[in-house]
Amino acid sequence: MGINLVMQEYEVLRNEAKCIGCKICVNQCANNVHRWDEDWQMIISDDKYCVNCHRCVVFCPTGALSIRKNANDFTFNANWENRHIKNIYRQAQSGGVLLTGMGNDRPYPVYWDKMVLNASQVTNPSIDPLREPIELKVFLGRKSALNEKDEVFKDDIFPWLELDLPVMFSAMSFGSVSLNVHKALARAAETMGTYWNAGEGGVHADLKKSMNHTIVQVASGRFGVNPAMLKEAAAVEIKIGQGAKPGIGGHLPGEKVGQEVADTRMIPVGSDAISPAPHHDIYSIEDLKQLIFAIKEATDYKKPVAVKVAAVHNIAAIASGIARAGADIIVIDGFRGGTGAAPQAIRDNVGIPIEFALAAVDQRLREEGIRNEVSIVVAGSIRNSSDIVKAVALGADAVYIGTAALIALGCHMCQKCYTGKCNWGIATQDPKLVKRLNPEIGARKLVNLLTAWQHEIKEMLGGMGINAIESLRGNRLMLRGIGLNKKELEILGIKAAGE
Amino acid sequence: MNEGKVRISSGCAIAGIIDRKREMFSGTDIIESIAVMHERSNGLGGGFAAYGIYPGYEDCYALHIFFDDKGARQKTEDFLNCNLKVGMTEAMPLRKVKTVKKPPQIWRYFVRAKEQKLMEAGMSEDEFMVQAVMKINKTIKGAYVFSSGKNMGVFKAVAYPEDAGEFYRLDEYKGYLWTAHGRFPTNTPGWWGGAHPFNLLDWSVVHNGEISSYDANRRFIEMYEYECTLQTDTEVITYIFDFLIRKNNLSIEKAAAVVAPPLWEQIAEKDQKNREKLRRLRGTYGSLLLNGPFSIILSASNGMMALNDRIKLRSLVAAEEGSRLYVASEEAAIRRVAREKLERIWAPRGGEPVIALLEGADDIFLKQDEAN
Amino acid sequence: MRYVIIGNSTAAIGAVEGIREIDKQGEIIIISDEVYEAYSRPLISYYLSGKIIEKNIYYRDKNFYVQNGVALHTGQSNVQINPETKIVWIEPGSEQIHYDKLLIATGGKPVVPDFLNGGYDNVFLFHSFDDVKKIDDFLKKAGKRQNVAIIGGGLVGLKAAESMFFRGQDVAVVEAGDCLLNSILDLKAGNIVENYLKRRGISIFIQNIVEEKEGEDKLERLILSDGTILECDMVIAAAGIKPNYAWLNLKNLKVDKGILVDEYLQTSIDGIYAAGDVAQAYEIISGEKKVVPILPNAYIQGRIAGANMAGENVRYRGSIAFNSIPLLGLNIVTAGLSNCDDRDSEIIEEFRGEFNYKKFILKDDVLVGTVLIGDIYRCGIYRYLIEKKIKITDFKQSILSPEISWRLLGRAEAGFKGGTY
Amino acid sequence: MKKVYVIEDFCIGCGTCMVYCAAAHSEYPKDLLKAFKLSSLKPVPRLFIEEEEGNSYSLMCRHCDEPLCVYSCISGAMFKDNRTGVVKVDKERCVGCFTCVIACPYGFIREGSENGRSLPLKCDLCKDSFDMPQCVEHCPNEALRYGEE
Repeated sequence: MGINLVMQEYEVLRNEAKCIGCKICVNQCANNVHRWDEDWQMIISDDKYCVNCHRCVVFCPTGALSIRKNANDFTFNANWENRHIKNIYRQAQSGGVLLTGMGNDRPYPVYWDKMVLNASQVTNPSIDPLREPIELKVFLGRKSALNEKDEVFKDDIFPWLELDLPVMFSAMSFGSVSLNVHKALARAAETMGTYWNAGEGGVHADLKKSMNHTIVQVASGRFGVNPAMLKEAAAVEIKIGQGAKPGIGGHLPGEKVGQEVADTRMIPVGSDAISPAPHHDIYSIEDLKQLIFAIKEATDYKKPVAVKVAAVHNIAAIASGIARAGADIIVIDGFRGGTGAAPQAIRDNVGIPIEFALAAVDQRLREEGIRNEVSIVVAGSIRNSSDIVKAVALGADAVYIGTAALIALGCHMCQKCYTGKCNWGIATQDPKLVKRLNPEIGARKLVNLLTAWQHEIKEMLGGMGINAIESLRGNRLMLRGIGLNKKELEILGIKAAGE
Repeated sequence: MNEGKVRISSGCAIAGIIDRKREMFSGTDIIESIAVMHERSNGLGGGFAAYGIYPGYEDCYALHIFFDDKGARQKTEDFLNCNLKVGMTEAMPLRKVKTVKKPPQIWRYFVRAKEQKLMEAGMSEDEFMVQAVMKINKTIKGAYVFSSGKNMGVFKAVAYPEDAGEFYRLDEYKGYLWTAHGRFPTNTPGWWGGAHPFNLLDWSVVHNGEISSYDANRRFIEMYEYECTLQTDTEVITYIFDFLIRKNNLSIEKAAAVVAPPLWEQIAEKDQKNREKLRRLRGTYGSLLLNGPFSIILSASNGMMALNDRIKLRSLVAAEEGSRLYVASEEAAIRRVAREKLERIWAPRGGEPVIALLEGADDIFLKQDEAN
Repeated sequence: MRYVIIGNSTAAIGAVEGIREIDKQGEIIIISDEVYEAYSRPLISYYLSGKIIEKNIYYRDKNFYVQNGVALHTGQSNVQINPETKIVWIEPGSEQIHYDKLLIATGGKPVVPDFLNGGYDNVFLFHSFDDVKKIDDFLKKAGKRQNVAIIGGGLVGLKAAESMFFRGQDVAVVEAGDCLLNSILDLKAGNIVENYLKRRGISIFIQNIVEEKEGEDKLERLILSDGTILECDMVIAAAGIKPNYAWLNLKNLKVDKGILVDEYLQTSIDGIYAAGDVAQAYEIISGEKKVVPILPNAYIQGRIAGANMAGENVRYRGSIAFNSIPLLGLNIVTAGLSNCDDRDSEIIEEFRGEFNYKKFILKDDVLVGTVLIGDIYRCGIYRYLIEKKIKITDFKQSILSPEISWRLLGRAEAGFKGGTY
Repeated sequence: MKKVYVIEDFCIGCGTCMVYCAAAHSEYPKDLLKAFKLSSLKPVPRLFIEEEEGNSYSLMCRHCDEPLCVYSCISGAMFKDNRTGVVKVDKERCVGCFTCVIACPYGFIREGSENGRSLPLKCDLCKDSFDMPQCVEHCPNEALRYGEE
């Protein structure tokens, strides 16, 4: 074996003056960091297993615990940063691909934070959302030109998704996350008048009653797909790619495929669920069109069909192709989007920021005159209400939140989703851990989060003198850039602050 | 700093008078009416739209054009001659007014499209004219077509509206529909083209307010071969109505429901049919909702519509007296010019259009295929 | 409706409370040979130890009788009954009282060995409040440490020994049987208790009887069968208790060890019920009628008898014996056939230290008895398993687990609805 | 009556209820640290966490309608409060015989002591010091519910 060169990443600090020996930390750590030692008659912590998920910290009733980054640094080297050295140790030990979870954590610029919003002063009154209605309803789907004479006011020409606020829950499959996550998302979506996406892997039987708020996915593995599910769902999303790992498939290890997951995915218990990198029936845009229309046929043209792609370099052209292939909704997932498991090298280095992708796609579709024929939903690290407002102002119809929703459910962003030992009951199938997420609490927190964001969005809209979200969509005059170069401003289609 | 280079916000006064029996009356009334609201302007823009004023030239498009210099006029006339049959051409008859300073050269041309060109373009004459006007405005520096309708004209200046009326000798014209605008921009543009009304074909729009949805509206409408060169609200509003009514064949009522739709909670209270209709309308044309405060008067050859934003953030008063219908930013502007006792005077609710059509007219805009 | 209850201890109080659940109006008369309001018999040792004050020996609040509309006649030991006419005389010749329902709740009576019957000044019983008051007086007068001989190493004897020990006396216990507490403990467990008490300084003489005695007015010296000479300043007789029904002498009343009662706790005479230590009722483990003289049983029987007297039809589901006897800080609990060691049974036991012992007696994978000494954590679950005769085949192995769980052991029985009596 | 119920799907066996229960019945009911660090006796919880096949349940006195502990009490100290339905011990009257401990079919009464006296320890729904049972108040997963059945 030889010595393992990887140093512990974190240190557990226990304030013995506050520790009452209740052992909650012991039973809450699925990584077995804490244990009661009969000889010492105290709780001993084995730092090397700590993933910094803070479960013990939060649960410690006396606040006796804290976790620190291990202070042991290598000799300073701006080129050979700690992480490079550690990763080499790891790979030299394991010979394997480095896996990670959640989204790109590298310090790339966050363009949301380089855009600021406008507000009304003097010439135009701001609107007080406490006194005046401010409307956030959004419809996703194809908007055909209406014509009095053509009697096109029938409701079923093109199906729409009706959202009471421009936020949906992003695709996270049952398997990558627990059933309780799905339950929480479904309930919250129902309460808030929006939708949740079940991801690739079908919808558990317990959630059938929420199907009218569920977007189902057809991805490269086709797991869980069946005609009944497509028909019952609110919309169908074809997943081509994911921001965290564009060009990469998915792999749900067999140990996570218990009875429930197996039933839902329609695969044998214990078998690996492998989603290929591409759809093997889509090698070109015309193949996508066939799949879109196959789904439309299967759903009697009553369900909007979305196509989700990762934000990559020529996203504008790709999006235009998707629109022309007949998709009703284009979902673009930026390179900071999350995942349950991805090779670190891919997650941290492939794709482009969602802000640029969105701006480019919106602009391209407008230049081609087809922006109103398809809705744009963006995903990939929407962190707060102002990100949403900025996304809509750049041109998005709505956003998907995944990571933010998981954080509301308790995720502490330790990035260890791929281990299946999520102490917060989120990215796990271990029944003992799954129980830790009470979907009622989860749904309430999600509802609270969206309600809070709803208020904030209204405040921001009101400040701009806008009382309907559609008046913000693509309203890039409401944005100004700070610290952006000319090219970036040009791509975003916004002016610099002060202009 | 001309319109088109920057976006300039402004407050304003608007007024409109229509005689639904097509009885003609001179520009004196509308000048008096708008003059009452002198305080609402600041001398940096005033203008009028008048319908029925060119009875001899009903079939021709009357182009009113500002030229910065002779060169611009030359280039424009070359373009006109190349693409259009140019009828009467004359310098605009004007009167010297002390407060109206540094006017550009102002000319008018009565034109029609050349049939050959129309065939080549494969479009209606209206559409052809729209393209022609946009081409001039976009490509010929120093030239600006500010009126292009049939049997109607826009007259505007960097001045108080009553001075602009005097300047253009509007007391000498007779029309059945007049609108006026007095402007209070928040900075000091010196360009006449930026004054209101804005015009396209028969459409003219006067507007008081500031559209917070401007860029959403603009970026949407520009998908459909409009180009907002002025960056003014009136420009985009005019295009929106042209798009909805002329191109998409919506009725004026539906167009009003697009730009100032009922709240969703109001829509929810409607009967099933109307609910679905409004839902579709709003869902489809959401980007054309005019947000922020406005009162506008949209006019075309068959009538006018006054409309407030849906939460009524700008003043707008309407009144009726026989065949006449008045609208104005202030009640006083109506009372001043009313001939007899007003039968009804009211403040329209937000989003509730006041539509006054000529007797016998189906819709506000005389659509070309119907006209032919 | 008139209820007459003879006896004024636990079963009587249970009966009053049982009656009043149903019948708030009916007249209740209690006739007692003692002069006190109902007190807790097991608490006399605590009283004598000085662990409780007199006020707290009473089983219910001061105003219990008034609140429940009970007429209490104390100091009456000559009650007469005519079951045919349903008449009770509080004493011979007194006013006749008609009853509708009658309850006999006269409890038990101490058995006094013959050799103590000699009118000795220093021989005491340990059964009633008066008994311990007399002992208390005696100790106070004596003024010095006394040698106390306790005849009987059963429950009463050991509680007496404990209280005398707490009072600072020199205590010796003489037990004829194989071990202490032999009605509930087998030899092994009995020895643990014996060792514990000896360690604390109590002298114990097992398998001994008093062969000879010395003394005139006072019993001064006892000579045991092993030859030990016990000097004694005091002797306490704790040789056992028998059901107290002999006084009744009713023709049609069926009796065995006690008064036989049916599943509604009615005796063989219509309208007359019996409950508590005097009654012989259904016992669960044996499936036969037995006298189970423990306080909880007295209360429950009294309560059920009361309810039935008031017109309900509550079935008595039977009892099992169980006890909890803390002795000088050592917890001892037993339930069921805790002293059983016959060949058909399976014993699972565990010693965890000298005075920490667990024993489970099973028959055909059904728990029939248990003894726990020292650690009695969650012992109620075992008692419940015995009472419900739950087969524990599936989890026999975990019965010794310190993480004993109700869900595991009790899952055969539905839910959390509460007791089933 | 209002009782504490466990929602079995969400009890995660963390023991937070036990910690707060123990503290609530200690010398410092409202201060966890003092309860555990300054109390002369180690705080003892009144409830039990049981595990079965990987599931866990926090359980405590059911305050039975037919309370065997009350019926079995040799001193009359254990009683069911007529008003609240709470089964509790009158500490002054209790002699610490622990008959209730063996009487309770669920094993929900602990043997314990206070100031050198033996006393049974059981759930009293925190009625003495709090409006809400502390196990319910602090259950991190809302697996405990206080209310009617």
